[in-house]
Amino acid sequence: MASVKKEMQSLSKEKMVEILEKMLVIRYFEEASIKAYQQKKIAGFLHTYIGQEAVGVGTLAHKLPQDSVVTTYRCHGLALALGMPPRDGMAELFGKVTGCARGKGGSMHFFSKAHNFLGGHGIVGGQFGIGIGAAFKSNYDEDNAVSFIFFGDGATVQGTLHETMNLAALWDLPAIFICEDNQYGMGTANARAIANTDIASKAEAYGMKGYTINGMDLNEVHGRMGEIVKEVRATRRPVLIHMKTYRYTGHSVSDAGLYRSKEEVDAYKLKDPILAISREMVEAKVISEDEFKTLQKKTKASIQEALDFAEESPEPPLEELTQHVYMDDVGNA
Amino acid sequence: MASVKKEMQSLSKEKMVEILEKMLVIRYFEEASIKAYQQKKIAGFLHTYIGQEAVGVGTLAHKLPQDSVVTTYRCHGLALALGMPPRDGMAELFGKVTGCARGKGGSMHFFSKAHNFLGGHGIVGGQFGIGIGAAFKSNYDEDNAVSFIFFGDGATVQGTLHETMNLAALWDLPAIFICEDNQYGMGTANARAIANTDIASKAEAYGMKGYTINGMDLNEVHGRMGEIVKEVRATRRPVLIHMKTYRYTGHSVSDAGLYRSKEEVDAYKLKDPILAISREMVEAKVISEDEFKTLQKKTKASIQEALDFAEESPEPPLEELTQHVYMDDVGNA
Amino acid sequence: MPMIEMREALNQALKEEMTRDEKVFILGEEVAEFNGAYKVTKGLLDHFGPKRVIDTPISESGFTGLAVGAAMMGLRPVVEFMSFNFSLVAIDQIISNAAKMYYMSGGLYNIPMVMRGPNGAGPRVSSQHSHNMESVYAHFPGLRVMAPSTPLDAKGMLKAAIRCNDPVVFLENELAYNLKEEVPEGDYIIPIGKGDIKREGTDVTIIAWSRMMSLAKTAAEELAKEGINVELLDPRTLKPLDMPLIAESVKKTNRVVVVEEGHHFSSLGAQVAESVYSNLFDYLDSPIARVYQSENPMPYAANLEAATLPSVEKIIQAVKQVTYRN
Amino acid sequence: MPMIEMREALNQALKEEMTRDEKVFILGEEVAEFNGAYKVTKGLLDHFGPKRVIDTPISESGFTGLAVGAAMMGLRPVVEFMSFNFSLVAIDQIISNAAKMYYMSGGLYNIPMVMRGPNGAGPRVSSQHSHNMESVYAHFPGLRVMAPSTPLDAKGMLKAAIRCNDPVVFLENELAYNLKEEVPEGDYIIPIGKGDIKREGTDVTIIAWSRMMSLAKTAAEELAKEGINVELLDPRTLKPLDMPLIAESVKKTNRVVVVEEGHHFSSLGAQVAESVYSNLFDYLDSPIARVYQSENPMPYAANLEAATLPSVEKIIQAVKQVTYRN
Ligand SMILES: Cc1ncc(C[n+]2csc(CCOP(=O)(O)OP(=O)(O)O)c2C)c(N)n1
Ligand SMILES: Cc1ncc(C[n+]2csc(CCOP(=O)(O)OP(=O)(O)O)c2C)c(N)n1
Ligand SMILES: [Mg+2]
Ligand SMILES: [Mg+2]
Repeated sequence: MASVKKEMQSLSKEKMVEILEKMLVIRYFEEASIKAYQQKKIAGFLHTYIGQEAVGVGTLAHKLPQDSVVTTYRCHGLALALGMPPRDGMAELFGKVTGCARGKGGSMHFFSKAHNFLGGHGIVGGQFGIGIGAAFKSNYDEDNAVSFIFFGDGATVQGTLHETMNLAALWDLPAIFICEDNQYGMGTANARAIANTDIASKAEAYGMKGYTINGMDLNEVHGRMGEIVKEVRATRRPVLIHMKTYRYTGHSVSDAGLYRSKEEVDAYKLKDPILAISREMVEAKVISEDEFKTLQKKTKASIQEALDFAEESPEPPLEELTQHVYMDDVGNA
Repeated sequence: MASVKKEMQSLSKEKMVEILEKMLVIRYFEEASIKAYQQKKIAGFLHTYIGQEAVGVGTLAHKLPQDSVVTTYRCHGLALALGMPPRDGMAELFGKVTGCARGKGGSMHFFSKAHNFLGGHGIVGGQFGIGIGAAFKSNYDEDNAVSFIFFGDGATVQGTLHETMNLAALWDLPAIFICEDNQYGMGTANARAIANTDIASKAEAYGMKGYTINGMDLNEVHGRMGEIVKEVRATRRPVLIHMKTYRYTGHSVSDAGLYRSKEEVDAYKLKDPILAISREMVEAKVISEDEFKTLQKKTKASIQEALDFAEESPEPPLEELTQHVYMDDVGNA
Repeated sequence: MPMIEMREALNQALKEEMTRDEKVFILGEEVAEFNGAYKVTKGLLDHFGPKRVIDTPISESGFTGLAVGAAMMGLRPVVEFMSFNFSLVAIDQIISNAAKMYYMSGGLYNIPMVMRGPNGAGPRVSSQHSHNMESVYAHFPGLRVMAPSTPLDAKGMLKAAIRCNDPVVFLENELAYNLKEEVPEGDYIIPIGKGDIKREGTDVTIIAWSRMMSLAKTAAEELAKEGINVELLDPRTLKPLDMPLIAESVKKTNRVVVVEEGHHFSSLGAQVAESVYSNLFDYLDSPIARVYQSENPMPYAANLEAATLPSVEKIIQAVKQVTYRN
Repeated sequence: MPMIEMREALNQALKEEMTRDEKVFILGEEVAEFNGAYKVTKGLLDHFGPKRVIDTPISESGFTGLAVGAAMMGLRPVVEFMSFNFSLVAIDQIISNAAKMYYMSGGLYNIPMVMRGPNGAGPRVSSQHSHNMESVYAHFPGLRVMAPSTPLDAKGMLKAAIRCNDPVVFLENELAYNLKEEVPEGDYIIPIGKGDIKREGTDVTIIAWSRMMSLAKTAAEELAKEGINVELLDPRTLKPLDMPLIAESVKKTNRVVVVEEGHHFSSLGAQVAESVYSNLFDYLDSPIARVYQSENPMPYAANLEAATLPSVEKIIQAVKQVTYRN
């Protein structure tokens, strides 16, 4: 594996293939979900992760079972990176009771207790507190976990980021704040929203460390996040990561993306993280061209299986309408 | 005036005396209000400005008529520094209709339209938006004004500070954010609340300038704020000022202050800003010892006059109860 | 008169008022270059320029506060919330500042400010994006609350709101933006506090606002076929309520159904019903029926979402209940 | 049984529950070293240490969100708001996160979390510091809302709240912290959803909660002298309301007065009245009378403040109105 970048050299073939496969799963899942949306099998908002796969997969490769993860409405990719079966996600998008949130959450609200995946949240900045709460719990129970908190560039100007970074830094909470800077918050380029777009530099205001990482490069994400996660696990000091990435599709399926040029999008597609890492792996003979094609096929098939499963699954029974409002029964509710 | 510190040398004697008098007005006003509170003439919360006089007086000496000012519940000092007649303030504390807010606001909500004094606000961090709104208006109307936004150290960890500094920096709003760091938010020493207590350093995250000033030193406050206000008026770039100061009394009159030692308080009293500047002025022969005593007497008398006025003034008439809820009459309100 | 959509009627109101008074400006997420998330502000940037049509960062508390301050200094801001769900992160600015300022300053500082945007359920947007906020904002003195149900009303009401010297919460509805109606060109005002009879009837009064009025209209047509003659009353302004109009109608029909999209408990619908009961007790021939959302957060699944929301069928059911036609 | 103050009763509840379950912890401004702004958490830091009794910065949104996350991961946080006025800056965490989580996660993540602190008017603290928040929090499904009126209830109710697996908004009252009563030592529970008859009577039911119950008691004593026999009903839990208990009382007295400290419009009091009207229409001999705050922000001036708030006199007046004794 001589020509695979340094960061990945320590990984076994199996691990590398697993990482590649996860990126493919996300890509195909999202492409399928867009199609299903157009067929009106899915409704509401649909925010895809296409283009940002390296960020989630490269980062969460370092997640241990006790660690937790929380993110925005753009949550499918991370759920899949964590290992949620695509069928659980697709059924959720289809609003079926077999979905990861029993069809109640939808696209913006994926959850998985098995992975401590604390959601999918629709309010910009609403997840920061949840993330530091999980980090707090880890210190409380001394279980050595860290908490991954993903958010968009647009969210950097919500007040709760400031409050929670301060709390995390003040109390030595093992929180990893990861800004997925895809350069736009809806139609707003981040220079029109953020006074200082060097996001990592904001860490200093809290006495935290800040890092900038090329989120289009799986090697870089995986390698540097490996070190950072290790550091946070040991020091219990929060960090802020600025991941530079890009989303290929509109903000959500209903966004035509008129605020940016085709050239800009195309330029990013040339740096496609899946393309890059798969080429690299083939060139380094980690896998053969044929093996890669087989992997693509297998992955596509698994997404088709997920679509079929979602299609065939039943809607939630109507009795569920007022279930899960409260866990406890109370006398006269 | 050779031995008056450099910063003040450019001021006329009249101006210097006026500044000293304002500090005395605030000190005596606050002392009188505590007494009146003990006599149950005043109720609710009462947060005094004693110890912090140099900050307000030294800063607001640079305010032009078109400029605006907003602050917290600890608002008496700034109102008086702006020139609000003590009787208007004292009557407000007494809950009388002759008060600056017709007795409706009380201690936390002084207002003065004549000075663009936008209040006295009770919610920690609630005034930031108001302050940048005034700055916004100034750009909108191109009236050359700046906006002074005062807040406590405890307020630095409210999310709205982050949001409003970003907005001010992004939109080139002439806002002067002034943190009056009296080292405690109620009973919490700021190191227990703020991850990085170098408050001026937080400006960088927004591409703003930050300054640290000794708020116990009238010369320093007056001198440096003169330059800064001039700069902001010209550049329309917001700034963040860290004023290091101290409050002698409890957070409010009901606070016994057990969280800090008598020694600590006494050490600060030795650096008393009024003591310091008055001594300096006497030594530099700007005023004589006698003139100073006369000034003290005159000021005390003006506060007594304010007390009498407040005492004799009537409560708001009961018809006012539901007046000023809305400005407009609406059909079936 | 041209037939136009609700969004266009609102757009006209904004454009006319901004033309009339240069102190009026609009700010919010995506209102300028993107022409508004729901295109209500379409063309305003081109027409008025970036000084008066302003894209904001995602800092609702910050820019709502900014609007309060600007209003204190004499401007007349219109804040667009991309949806009223996001007003929750700014609510302290609305309740503690905007609503209280005029009173606690003893009449020195009024707040001529409009906060507008879609309220209530969107299509399949789940639990965090479906709040009906009228019951919260109507609770606190200092705010006016308005919620138009038709394009014609929307234009005249928004113009009234912008001219109002007090803070107004102006609730639109995503699912109603494409409602079409003939709307006069040019200036007219629907005064704050004035309700409207959308259909005269004799047997029962349905009180409904915003998108619920459309459902009530359909229900009334259905019921007419069965010989039940429904009066439709749209309060339009939710605070203050047009109690004289309500009284007049109830005295005529003696039966009332209150329809609201949001939750029922401690709600505006409860208030409307209670006001009718307390003031018109002797005119009521049957207890009031209420139609509202079921008592759960909004689910995503299509069948559950439909079961959660009020429907034409539920309204018909309620009318039959109060008219004892079951 | 020892006579203790409300604050001490709450303190016992916290101490006992923290002893029983080490997952319970408390956080808020000044709760630890300062022993609580109103001394409800007195001694807890000494007893349980800084891991479980935590002073926070003034970041309500941040630490409320932290509590939600900690609850999702299995802890049982008790958040103290120094006052519920400050819950407004955290309300998005309460409504969009705490209240919705269990539902929108399809039952995966419940939120066993208590938010407590003083609610309503303090003494002369003016417009921004006097909100009654029950009407807002009771509106949204997913939250329980409780508001004790006596020390005995307070202890048992807070213990029930802490053991509850859902988010509970627990409303205390600054002016009631020094109320004294005999309170049992050790463990007992007042279940969520159970109201209480604080005084039996036959002529009229006064429904009142929190500090208003004290006023109602005084009113009842006065009225007894005039031969009016008042039943006092304290729902204790405001959501869900104990409708069976209310029905039982109303069927007996046929007359109702609802007293709330807060504003009347779109309020919990409106809801209580509406529920009684709708469910017990035929049992009512007169329209319900309501007592509430006047329709303005809280003024500072002593005379205006007094005129704003409900009073014993106003309650007596209301009782006379519904019993036609005017
Ligand atoms: C508080 C709040 N305000 C506004 C919105 C509407 N909104 C949803 S996503 C979004 C843009 C967020 O951009 P960013 O944080 O960069 O994330 P991205 O979508 O690019 O991943 C906005 C404005 C919201 N959901 N919540
Ligand atoms: C949002 C909010 N949370 C809590 C409070 C209660 N409170 C009032 S003053 C205060 C301390 C503020 O300290 P600081 O900002 O340093 O100002 P100082 O009083 O020292 O001038 C607190 C916690 C409040 N008024 N608003
Ligand atoms: Mg983005
Ligand atoms: Mg301080």
